Amino acid sequence: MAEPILDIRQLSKSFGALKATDGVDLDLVPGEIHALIGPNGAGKSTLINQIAGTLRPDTGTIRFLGQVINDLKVPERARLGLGRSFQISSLAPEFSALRNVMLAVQSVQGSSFRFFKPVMRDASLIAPAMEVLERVGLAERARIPVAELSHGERRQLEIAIALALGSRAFLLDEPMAGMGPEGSKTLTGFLDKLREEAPILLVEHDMDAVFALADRITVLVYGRVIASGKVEDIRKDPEVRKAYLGDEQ
Amino acid sequence: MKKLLTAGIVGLSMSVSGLALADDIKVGMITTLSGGGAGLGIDARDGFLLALQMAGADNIEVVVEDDGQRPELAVQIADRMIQNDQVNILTGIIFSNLAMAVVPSAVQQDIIYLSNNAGPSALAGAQCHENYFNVAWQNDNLHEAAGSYANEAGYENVFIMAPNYPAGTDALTGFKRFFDGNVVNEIYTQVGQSDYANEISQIRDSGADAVFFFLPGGMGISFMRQYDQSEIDVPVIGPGFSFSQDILAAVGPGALGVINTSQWNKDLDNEANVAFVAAFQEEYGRLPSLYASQAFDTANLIISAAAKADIADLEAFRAALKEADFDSTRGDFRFGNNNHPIQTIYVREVVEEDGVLTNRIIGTALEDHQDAYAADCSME
Amino acid sequence: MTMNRETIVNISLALLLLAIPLIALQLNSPFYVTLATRMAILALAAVGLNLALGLGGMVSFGHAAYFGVGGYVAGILAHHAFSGLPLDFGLFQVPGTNMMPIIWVVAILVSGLLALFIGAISIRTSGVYFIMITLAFAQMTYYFANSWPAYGGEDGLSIFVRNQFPGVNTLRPLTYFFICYAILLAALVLFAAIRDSRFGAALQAARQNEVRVATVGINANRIRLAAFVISGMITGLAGALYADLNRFVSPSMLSWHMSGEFIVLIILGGVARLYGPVAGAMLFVMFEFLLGGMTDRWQFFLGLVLLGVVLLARGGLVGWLAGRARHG
Amino acid sequence: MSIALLLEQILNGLQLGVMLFLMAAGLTLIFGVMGLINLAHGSLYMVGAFACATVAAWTGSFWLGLVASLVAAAAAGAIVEMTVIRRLYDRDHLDQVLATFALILIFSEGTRWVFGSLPLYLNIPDLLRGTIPLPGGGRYQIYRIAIIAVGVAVAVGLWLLIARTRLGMRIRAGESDREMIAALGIDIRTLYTVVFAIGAALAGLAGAMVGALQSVQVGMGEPVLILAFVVIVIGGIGSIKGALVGAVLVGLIDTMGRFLLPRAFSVFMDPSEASLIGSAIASMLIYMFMALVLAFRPRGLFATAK
Repeated sequence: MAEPILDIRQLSKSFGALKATDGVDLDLVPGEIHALIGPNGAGKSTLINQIAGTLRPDTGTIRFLGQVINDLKVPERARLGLGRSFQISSLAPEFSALRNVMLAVQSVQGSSFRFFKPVMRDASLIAPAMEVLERVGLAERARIPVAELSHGERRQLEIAIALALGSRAFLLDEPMAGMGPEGSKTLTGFLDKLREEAPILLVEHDMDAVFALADRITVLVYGRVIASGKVEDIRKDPEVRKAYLGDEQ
Repeated sequence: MKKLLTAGIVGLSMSVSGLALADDIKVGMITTLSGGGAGLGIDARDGFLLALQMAGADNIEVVVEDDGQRPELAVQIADRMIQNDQVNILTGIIFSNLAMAVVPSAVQQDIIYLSNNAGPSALAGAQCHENYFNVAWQNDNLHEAAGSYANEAGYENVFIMAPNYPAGTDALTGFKRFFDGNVVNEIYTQVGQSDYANEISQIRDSGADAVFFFLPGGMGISFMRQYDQSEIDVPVIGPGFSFSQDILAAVGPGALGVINTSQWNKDLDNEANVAFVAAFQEEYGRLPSLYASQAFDTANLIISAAAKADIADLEAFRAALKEADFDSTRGDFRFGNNNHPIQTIYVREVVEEDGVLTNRIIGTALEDHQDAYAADCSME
Repeated sequence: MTMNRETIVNISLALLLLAIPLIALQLNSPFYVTLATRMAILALAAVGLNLALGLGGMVSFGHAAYFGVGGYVAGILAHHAFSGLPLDFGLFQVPGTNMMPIIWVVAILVSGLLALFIGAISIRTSGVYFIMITLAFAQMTYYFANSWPAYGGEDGLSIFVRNQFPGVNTLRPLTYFFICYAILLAALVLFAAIRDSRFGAALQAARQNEVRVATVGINANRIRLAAFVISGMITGLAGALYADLNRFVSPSMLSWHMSGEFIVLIILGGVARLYGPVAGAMLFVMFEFLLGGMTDRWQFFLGLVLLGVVLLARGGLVGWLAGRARHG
Repeated sequence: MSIALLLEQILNGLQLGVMLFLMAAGLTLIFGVMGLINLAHGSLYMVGAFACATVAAWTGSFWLGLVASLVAAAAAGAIVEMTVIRRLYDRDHLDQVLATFALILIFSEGTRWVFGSLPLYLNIPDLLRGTIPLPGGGRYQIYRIAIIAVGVAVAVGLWLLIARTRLGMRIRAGESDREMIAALGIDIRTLYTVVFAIGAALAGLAGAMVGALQSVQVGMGEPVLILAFVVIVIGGIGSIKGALVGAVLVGLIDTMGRFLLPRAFSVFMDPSEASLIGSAIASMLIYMFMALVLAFRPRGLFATAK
């Protein structure tokens, strides 16, 4: 197996008496989609938040591209190449799709303290942003304010932003949520190609999508990893069936 | 053309009234008619207009505006009166901070400013100006008189207190300039403060044999009421304006017997004053205050100068003003080199007459008193 | 660039403001020149606030602090120029000056430093806390100016003769209007440039969605602090001009009513709109002058109008004239 | 400095603190339950004072005036809530600030219209006139002690109301989750009006009690309002306990600062200078304290979880 891009060891986080993350080991290698599944309240979002940097773990290490990133803040992790999309769509609603992506491009260029050049006449921002929008199939909707985009389009846009950030790994939190079957299908096809750009840690409830896309699956219950491995192994794992897939037999 | 026409009309009215000699005089009166200090401004306005009415001076036109006790508003009004209404004379301002905002730039623009109340030390000394006349006092005058009275009364340990602003420091400096005894504590309160529990506790503990305070307007009323409620028997001395007619009713019985200093009182026995007090009561149905008397004098000063000189000839008009050839309600009145009054300051006591609290003169504090800043003024 | 509706509204407003004093002189009522100057200066102060409040979503209820400090810089430097005594900082001494350009630079620097200090503490908070903290800091400067014995305390400080600008006579009301008007236009150009720049993009994005800004790797608080400082600087410059207009500074320039008025100007004109502050200041000063001339109770009616604007007519005058704002 | 003086000053600080608590409790309750920032709270203080002064002048009874202050302020609060405030709950803070700023203008000018510009004066009731001796030889005004007692009673009453009653249960539910209490079938509109009226009544009570010490005039609520905001920011917005602790701290720090700073400075300065500079710094002291608290605890001493 290739060297992991993201490597998590013995990560734990408690809220009072509740162990939301309990000694989790997890890694992400180039070219794969690694799905993180589990029932509601299993601690998936808590785990993603610790990786992205919005929550601090109590113990354990998070290594990204070989570097321990426990002490880095969200913007710093983002600049290292950790791209994230949110469970609840998180974009600048008054801006167009294009300007949302341009913000990411501008951050990559490390140049937010420029006060005079108008961004809408700045080819060094617009060109890369349009290129990314084309790749996610949003080029035609580039000038539409986010508030007027459909749910699926916003998901695509979030991924476009992550792409524009030049992310070396993606953390996708329920990208299929709230999408119709048509949208899910398009997005599945898109994610399938995206893994070649950078590996994806995918949190998803849509099991069809998970089984169609994932190379590996990790199952989280009450903050603990109860199983982890190839898709077929997980499908067969009796403990997973019992705890999660609701197989009572 | 318009100017000519006006002159013609004035010429006509001159022969009728026998008063007006020349151009009409336009007076802008900026005074405080709303907010905590409104009582002072209302008395000033009424006293001023009463004098014009009594003299039948219809060659003097007055525009009155409320400054709301806000300096920036006073400045705007002054600009408007100078630029739009083209007034020749400004007057009316009650509070020193508003005067400091308006007066220096107004007198630079060849406007005559006659102060009927505020007398900040800055304008009496090095910054005195030939276009600025103070018909009331220099702010320190009454405090100096209070210091002198405290000596006479035999007080050795006095607790002194004023708000933390220039007129407040001037007040305490003025008191100390004449007081020979020991100041046990000197306190500066906040401007606009309404609760004096803190200071009253310190007075109770100080062992002083008198308290001198300068707290103008509502501050003084609040202090005196709270002081009365706190049942301390240390006697209080204040400047006359803390016990003037307009606020005595609000202070209530706590004011009875308080000694204060003033250059005027309604029982001063001179012809001008007797006529003024009677006319004021007749016209407005209340006793006149210090502020009314000062504004009344101010208006009479303008009338006296207008009878001698044309406002268009500024130099002559200034000279006429400086002569102060009018009958003051204070009796003797003349200007010093810095255009501030040289006058006698009396000691008054708050008494009850016919169920109304008022003041009675019980002695003289300082005779023919001139302010301490006159020497710094380069005018002759 | 094609002219959209907002551009037309903006140009009309700019021309209207320019026309007021010119017409006033024709009618021989020079006071209207002073009135128009007041409009320009208040608009400038509100342009400053609009940067923080409109673009950055930082509801500062304490911008009077920068306005007043700018005013005091003008007052104090002029005071020392007049008296001939230098300002004594113990270790070194600085002479006073009555040259406007120097005064402006100092006013901008000093108010910027104050904004840096206040902003550094306040920006850590958000929502109501931010409103209250900026208010409380402004109150602190108010009480400081009020009770510090040097420079007049509550009495304020007079500038005996208006400060000077090389080559022109600032004592002429029209000349001074042109100076203020030119600075206002310059500030509007700066505002537009910042709004359309990368910095402006990050600032506006931080207002819309703070999490998003962090996730793309931008430190929102640093952007905000920078915007807050620039905002304070512009308002501080306006304060220096205001002091010279009135030839007087006092703690009332620092009062919370002043801070409230700046917010009112922006809302009346239109939040985050380039010419919102200009429209707001023109409306406000006109309202004050016309209604104030008719009734002493004008503030009562101002209250009713404000309430109506907030409850019914969001978007202000520019919003009403030019329709909803657009972001490219 | 004697013990008696120190004791008197502590009582002065407590009295100021208690008065601020009456204001701050309403503000923080309204913010906690409705998420609304109400600048017009000072106007309700003024309404209470004017109602008390007017009724006391008519009837000659301070006590009837006190009742009138509660009724008038609560009624004014309820009316304002139903006509204006209700439309602001879903708005951002900017709109709330502006609309309630407009209400201040309307209240202040309206009151001036009706009552004129001159202040009214309200006398302390005979029952509470005079002073009582303190240990160490000092004396203290009975009326001020009564104010402290009322403040303590209100604090206890509020605690009982919130901890023990159905209304309190609803208030607590409203604080944590507006949707939940709607789901519980509570009429949220009425609840909000009641909470607003309670806050207003407390402000009116404070205004009436202080009116008898000072004077009753337009604009009297504004300095108190700003102090009350400092109090709730220090205490943590939304927390009644925070309001109490913050109010007492602010009252004591302000009183002690004014009293002790000039004395402290006079150790190494001319007494006149010391008094000037001491009182200048004392006037900023609580704002410095607030900045200090916020530098370490950006959400105040008793921040609510939200």
